[in-house]
Amino acid sequence: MADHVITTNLADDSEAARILQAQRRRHIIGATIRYGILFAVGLIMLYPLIWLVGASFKTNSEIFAGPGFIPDSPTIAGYVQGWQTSTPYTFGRFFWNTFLIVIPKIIGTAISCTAVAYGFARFDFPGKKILFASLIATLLLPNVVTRIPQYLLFRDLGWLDSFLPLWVPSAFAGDAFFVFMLVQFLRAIPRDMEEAARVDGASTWQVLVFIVVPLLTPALISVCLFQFMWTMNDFLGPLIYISSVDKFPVSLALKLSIDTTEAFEWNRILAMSVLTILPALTVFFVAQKYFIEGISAGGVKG
Amino acid sequence: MSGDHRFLGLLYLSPYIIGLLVFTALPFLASFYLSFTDYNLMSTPTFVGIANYAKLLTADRTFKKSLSITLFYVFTTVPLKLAFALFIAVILNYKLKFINFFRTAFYVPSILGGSIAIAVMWRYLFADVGIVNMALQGIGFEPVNWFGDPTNALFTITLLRLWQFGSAMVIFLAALQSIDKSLYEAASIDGAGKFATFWHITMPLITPVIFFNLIMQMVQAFQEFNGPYIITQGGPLKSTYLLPLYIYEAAFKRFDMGYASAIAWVLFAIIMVLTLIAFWSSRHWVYYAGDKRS
Amino acid sequence: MARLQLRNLEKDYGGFKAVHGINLEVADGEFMVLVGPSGCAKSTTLRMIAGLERVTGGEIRIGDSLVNDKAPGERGIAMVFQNYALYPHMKVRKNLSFGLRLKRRPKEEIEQATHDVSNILEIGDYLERLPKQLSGGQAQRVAVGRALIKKPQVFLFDEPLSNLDAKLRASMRVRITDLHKQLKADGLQSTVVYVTHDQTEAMTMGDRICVMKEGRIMQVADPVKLYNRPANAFVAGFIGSPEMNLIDSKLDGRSLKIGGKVLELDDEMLSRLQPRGTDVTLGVRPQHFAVVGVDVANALDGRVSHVEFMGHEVYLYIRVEGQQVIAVVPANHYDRGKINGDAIRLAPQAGSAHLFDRASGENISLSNQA
Amino acid sequence: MARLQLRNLEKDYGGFKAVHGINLEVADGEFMVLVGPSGCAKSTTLRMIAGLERVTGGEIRIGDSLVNDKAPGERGIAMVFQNYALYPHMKVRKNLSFGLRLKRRPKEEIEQATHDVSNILEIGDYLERLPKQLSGGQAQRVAVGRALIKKPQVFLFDEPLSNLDAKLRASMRVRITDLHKQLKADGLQSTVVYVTHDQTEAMTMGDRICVMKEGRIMQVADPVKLYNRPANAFVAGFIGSPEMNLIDSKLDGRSLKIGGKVLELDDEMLSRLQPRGTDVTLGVRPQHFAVVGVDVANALDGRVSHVEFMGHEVYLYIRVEGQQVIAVVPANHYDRGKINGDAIRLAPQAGSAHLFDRASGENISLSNQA
Amino acid sequence: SNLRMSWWGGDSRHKATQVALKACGDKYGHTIAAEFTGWDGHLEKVTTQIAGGTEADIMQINWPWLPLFSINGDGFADLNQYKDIIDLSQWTKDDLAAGTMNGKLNGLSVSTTGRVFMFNKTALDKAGVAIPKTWDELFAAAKTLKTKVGPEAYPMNAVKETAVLLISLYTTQNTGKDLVDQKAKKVAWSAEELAKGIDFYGKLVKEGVVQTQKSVASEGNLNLFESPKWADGRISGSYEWDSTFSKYADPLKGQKLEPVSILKNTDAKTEGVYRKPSMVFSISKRSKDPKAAAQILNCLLNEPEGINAMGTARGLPASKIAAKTLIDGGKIEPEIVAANAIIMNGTGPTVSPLNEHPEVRAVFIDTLEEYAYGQIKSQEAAEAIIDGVNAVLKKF
Ligand SMILES: Nc1ncnc2c1ncn2[C@@H]1O[C@H](COP(=O)(O)OP(=O)(O)OP(=O)(O)O)[C@@H](O)[C@H]1O
Ligand SMILES: Nc1ncnc2c1ncn2[C@@H]1O[C@H](COP(=O)(O)OP(=O)(O)OP(=O)(O)O)[C@@H](O)[C@H]1O
Ligand SMILES: [Mg+2]
Ligand SMILES: [Mg+2]
Repeated sequence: MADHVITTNLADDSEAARILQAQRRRHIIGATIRYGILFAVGLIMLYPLIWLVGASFKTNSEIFAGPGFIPDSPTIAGYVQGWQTSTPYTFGRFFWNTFLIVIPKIIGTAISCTAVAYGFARFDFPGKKILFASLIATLLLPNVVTRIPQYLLFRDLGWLDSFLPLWVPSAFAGDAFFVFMLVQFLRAIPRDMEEAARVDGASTWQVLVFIVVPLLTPALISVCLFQFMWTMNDFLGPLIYISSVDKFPVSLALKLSIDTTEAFEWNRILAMSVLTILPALTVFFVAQKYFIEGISAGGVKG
Repeated sequence: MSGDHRFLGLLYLSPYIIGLLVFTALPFLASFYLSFTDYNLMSTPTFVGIANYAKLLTADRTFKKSLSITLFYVFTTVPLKLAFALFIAVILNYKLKFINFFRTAFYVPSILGGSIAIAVMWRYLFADVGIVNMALQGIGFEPVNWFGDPTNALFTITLLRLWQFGSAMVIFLAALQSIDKSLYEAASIDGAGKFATFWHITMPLITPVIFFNLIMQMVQAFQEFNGPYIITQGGPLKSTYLLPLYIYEAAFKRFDMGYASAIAWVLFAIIMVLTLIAFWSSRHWVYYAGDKRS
Repeated sequence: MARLQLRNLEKDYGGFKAVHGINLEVADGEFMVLVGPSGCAKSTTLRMIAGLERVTGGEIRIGDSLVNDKAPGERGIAMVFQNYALYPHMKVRKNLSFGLRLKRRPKEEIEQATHDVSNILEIGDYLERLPKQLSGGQAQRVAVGRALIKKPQVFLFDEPLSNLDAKLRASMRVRITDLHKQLKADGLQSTVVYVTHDQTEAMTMGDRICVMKEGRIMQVADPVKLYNRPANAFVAGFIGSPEMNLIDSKLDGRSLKIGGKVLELDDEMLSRLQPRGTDVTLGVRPQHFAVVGVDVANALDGRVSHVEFMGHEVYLYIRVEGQQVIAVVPANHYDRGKINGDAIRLAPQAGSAHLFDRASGENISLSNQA
Repeated sequence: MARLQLRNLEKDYGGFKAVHGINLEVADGEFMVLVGPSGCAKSTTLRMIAGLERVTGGEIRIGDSLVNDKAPGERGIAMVFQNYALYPHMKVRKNLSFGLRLKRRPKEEIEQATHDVSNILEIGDYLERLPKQLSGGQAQRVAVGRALIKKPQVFLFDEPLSNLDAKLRASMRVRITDLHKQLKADGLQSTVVYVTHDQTEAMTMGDRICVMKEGRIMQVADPVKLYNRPANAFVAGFIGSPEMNLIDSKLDGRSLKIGGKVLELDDEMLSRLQPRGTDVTLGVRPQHFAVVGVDVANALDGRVSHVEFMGHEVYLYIRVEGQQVIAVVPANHYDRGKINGDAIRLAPQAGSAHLFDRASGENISLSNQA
Repeated sequence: SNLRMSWWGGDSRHKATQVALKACGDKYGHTIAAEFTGWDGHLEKVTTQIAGGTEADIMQINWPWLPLFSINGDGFADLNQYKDIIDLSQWTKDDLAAGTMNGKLNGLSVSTTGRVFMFNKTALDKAGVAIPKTWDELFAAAKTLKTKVGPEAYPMNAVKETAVLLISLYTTQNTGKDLVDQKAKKVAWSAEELAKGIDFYGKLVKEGVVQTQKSVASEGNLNLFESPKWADGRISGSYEWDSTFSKYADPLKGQKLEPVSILKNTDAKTEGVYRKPSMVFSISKRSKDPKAAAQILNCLLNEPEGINAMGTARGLPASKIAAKTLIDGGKIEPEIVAANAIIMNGTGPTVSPLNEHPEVRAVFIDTLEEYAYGQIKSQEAAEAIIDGVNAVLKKF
């Protein structure tokens, strides 16, 4: 072996060692600053959540007595009373109703938005630009003013006091945001796999089901999560379209007893808020890997 | 796919097209029509031509004030939020331990954002004896009158939005991670420091997502409703009276749906124009990598 | 029957004409390589055959049936993509059998086929892996397997080796041609259209090579003929490494003027020459230059500008009358350090030079041999 | 002074030791190529020199000053990246001048420098283009220009040609070495460290070549020596194309046993042999096999399994005693169709064979020449 | 037949009303679907339903909404048509008038409510302050509190609506007139009169009787009953709806809250009590079976099944028989009875529902806020309010 043994001189060696040490120190300081910022910001971010959970175990009078989140005398009264509700139904019923809305809505959204995004991203056809523009335009108009006309529409369809108005439009790719998002994702995915499947004998529909959907899974998880959270939180829609209490979803049930001219029990409301957020949080924690990767993978490449 | 029939794509769009025709187009056009009417919700709308718009643009002082507040809000909140989201994303882009924890922590507020409990809590955080003021006093500042002072109140709403920077951050993070590391290395060999690298390399390369986030955040900010509605009720002195709140009150407090529609369409036009300007200007500042095939 | 025919095939990308009515016939069992510089529409042509790109003019026939309007899956073709395009969410086994499963073949048949193919390609050990767990070469074989399992009438390959490193590329090259021969020997249909821009692949793999340029076919021939008797300057320059020296010259009766130099044409050359005009291009492969002493007449003087040592041979970059010329000489004949900048004298080997018409690029020194 | 010295340089990637204390000295103005298989730490070494990777042990000196702790921008180096790493959002002009602008040099100076560099590299026409509007070769030249404009003491290249197609690679190779010579002639500092895994580049470009393997240096020598006198089996196999045939054999006094065959060693070989044990590897370059008739003694019998036509030469893949052997023979001697599957007899050329100790890999047939 | 009834409210109201509906439904053989929500969004819901013609048969309507939905009296069924079913004699003429729009009885007052003063007796006692009976005593109480307890002690609370009503009260006391002159469709007060009222509010602030708007707002727009300052007695008095008495009493925890008759000065022309139906029950004009709805309405308000089930979920009932039944049955806390008595016995001009028209309120509150923030003088404020209110009134 051809070696180049250069006799190393000791002074140089110690100089190099000193430099190494200094580098290590700088490295540690930099890391400390970064972690410091992150933890501080992280705490600020999470504080409200922590407070919310803590406060839901407080008594009513304590909730507004100080900014801390540890209850002096913890109570689960909020949960017990909240669960019972003032209606003939327990909160469980309202959760059930929510799922009756959320499940078809999510499924419908996932299916329709995927198909539509596929259509936009992978095909050329006359009128594509205009249709895409209409998609964006629907994002821009404040929906306060379309509420009444929409109500009249659903009245004429005979859908009032049913869950239909709450999920059917979404099942027809009514949530432009998701379509837009999925189109962006699809644009970032190379088409070769789909072409390979076409050559393998798949119809475009089979390509969508067997190839595109699996590839889109992370993005679809994000879509479902968003839709899930938004639907859980949506209050005005159910308020207007649902009249019968037995059909209330949780978002509405949460506000059921808040009459601003009357005292109401915050710990009960907070307790139920916690329960309401819980499914979304659970889903998020379980799916967070896919969720964030999903967004990352698709990125928004121009 | 390119080998297929010209109209096959429309087949996949059919859910959207049906939905558009059945559920979206009618209410959309109806509201446009209503903006030319006098409609109090009880009686049938009567056509009044451009009267609503005329009044709106000439005689309505509240509209002017609300519009200027809205513009101010949008033009402060959006850049702040984008900057903050970007800042944190840049930090998270370093190889870090607990990265999942941080990403989750920073993302959680975006999930909770819609909950009323949060709005209620916000009122509490920024109260005169709230935790924010306590913290300020703790580090030697005067407490701030957040909700009572017209110059501050809007800021609390801005902060509520900033707090929900997570979704924008995640998108930035994705973009940052897709930047070719060798560009940073090339820059460091060219003698660029951290700041120069960020300014000359990172920023230009993520302009597409800055642009995307800009549009999305702008659209959202222009439609900000919950914050002022729940937290400040538009006050004090209408300093948080954003246009969506005004539209809402015109429609459901004053039962002037025609007028509300007119405001909404003016707002629509403004967002549209700004979006178009953004799209147009993007040619000059957004760098698209652009793929070769169509 | 798995003959493939392209008749006046055209492709118009909304205004931009990528393929200008090409005609090509690939015989049953033939290994046809499409080669040409980037952007010459190799992929476009292949994708039209596959049905991935709409045909805007002409016909494609596979085994005599017109397939212009058939879906890709119904054409009896299989395709291997440049980056393999394996389905990332399916294990190798599923990747292989996807096509058969789509056709709802019986389970046993699918298993048998998977087994057979993985035996042939020696990928049996990876059947339960995901594509991302494969190395480049393994992934490449799976991609071939996915095509093979369908027993297609025509195989299409789009630069399947270009993502591999040089060593692997060399060994995969051998594997694919061996596989083709083996299939043929087994009596299986195996008409192949193979796209590459690498002329080494083209030369070593193809039964015939179709050289394309800007959406047109320049020559279709077997490798030896293509190498020895290029139809035009383009093909001559494209095939061979280092590329053929193309030297601007003037034809003047029996002699060739190159700058100030004059080269007498020998009888052999004159016998095959069919001159069109005086502006011609002399084509001599680098390997066909001999370095000669001053005593040899009819040679070109130049100056070495650059030398590349390649182990067993040396590339000499020489400036002759303002034009760059390359000569390849055995390494043991030359002393690297010395020659750089030196004067040198080159003589084209008899019988191996070509003359091309400058305007059309056509080889005007072929005719008599045809 | 732009000598570059690495002393006991180490790199530890949190537990995984990528570089095991290497020592290397690159003289002022020298063109040093680092070559080796993927993962052998070529890039890591280069990046430590550049300051992009923290040094975890040992020293780096550029022009005698210790630079371990200096920022990349302060080391007086310039680097050309594998994918060029051109700033995609800046026009070529800005790409070139970015470093100077950061240093707030006067406008005229920047313009002059840009002008000079674009003249040298002939990229003046593209100054107003974005990188994505450049072809591979153009982009490559811009990347070099960006390095050049800084007048660095040391140039670093990390596989700058690997993204180019074969033709372009060949011409860029020439361009870069010419440029290096020109700069040297102009009296400019131009010490170069050039990383590649392509042995053709290594052979043709380097004044000296440093062959690496798994974070260690295997041999540092000039190309001719490396090719003709590889220090070990690794270097022998790595350098040369197609690679040297390494045939397992047993040394038995004056003869070599290969499977059932026996090969007598000639005197020349015996004179340089310094045997260590009986397990040896016979190394013969494909070009150094002669195809001989049955009458020739001392040759190996085999069967051709595959033939590749390469234009002026043919690669024969031959199975000899269960081992794969490649021989390269001139194309005009062989008829392609016939030979496949045929028996063949190969004789190593006298004086060109090597013997390596099987255990250590060391070349045991060099010693007397040293 | 099948009917629907909609209302908003809190838990106790939801429970009580459902029981009452069941009882009354059983009695008349109707089934009544209950549609109830919290306060938030209820107006939108009803509005949307009315715009869509899908409102419930029986609706709980906020009194100020009457002119919004039915300025001509044709927004709801005219209950006069069902006087053989509903015993209208249980209501006072005032109550019926309050529910009448354009001569049509659009809603039946469910309960009468009004603003009363309430003081935290415990807190005032501690400072040695007697419960004020006049404005002057209120000012004096403020002075004493400041010295005895500290600068953070206030004997009264006035923000937003409460401030408006305090000013209205003072001005009504001075002029003997309500803000709205319903006949003339304009403001009854002159600018000077209103300005005086506003100055009075200014004085309340300046002398530390009430907190500044700015400092109230800084607390985060909390309701008074959520405020720690109220709970611990630093704010020891307010001017609130009598029906909400318990809500303010509850957080005090052992301290005694006392309803107090209207404060006034000796030269007041009237007590100026602000009295109104808290809410009305209306029947949809589109009801398929308005007679059945009327039966249920009468049952809820006038018949023992409804009365006993409903209890005081909507305050002390306006229906005489209901009030009597409950008081006799001891179902009402004495403080609420006392507070209500103050309202019922007080004197004052009839209050127009237009006082609480959202736009009228908005103009008043917004302009007052500008005054409170020192942006305009009281005279300007008064003029602005009068102009603004007149502009709204013109539409009716
Ligand atoms: N979808 C398209 N729309 C418009 N032009 C296209 C499209 N696809 C390809 N082209 C153009 O058609 C020509 C042929 O492209 P093609 O991809 O077939 O070339 P290629 O020979 O495969 O090149 P490469 O070796 O780079 O793969 C090119 O000029 C290309 O720019
Ligand atoms: N950041 C890192 N962390 C851990 N290991 C690393 C890192 N970077 C490189 N390595 C490892 O160090 C070794 C040397 O890598 P390096 O990139 O220097 O090889 P190379 O010779 O440049 O290979 P190639 O020819 O593929 O570019 C490899 O085994 C690699 O896996
Ligand atoms: Mg191609
Ligand atoms: Mg490398």
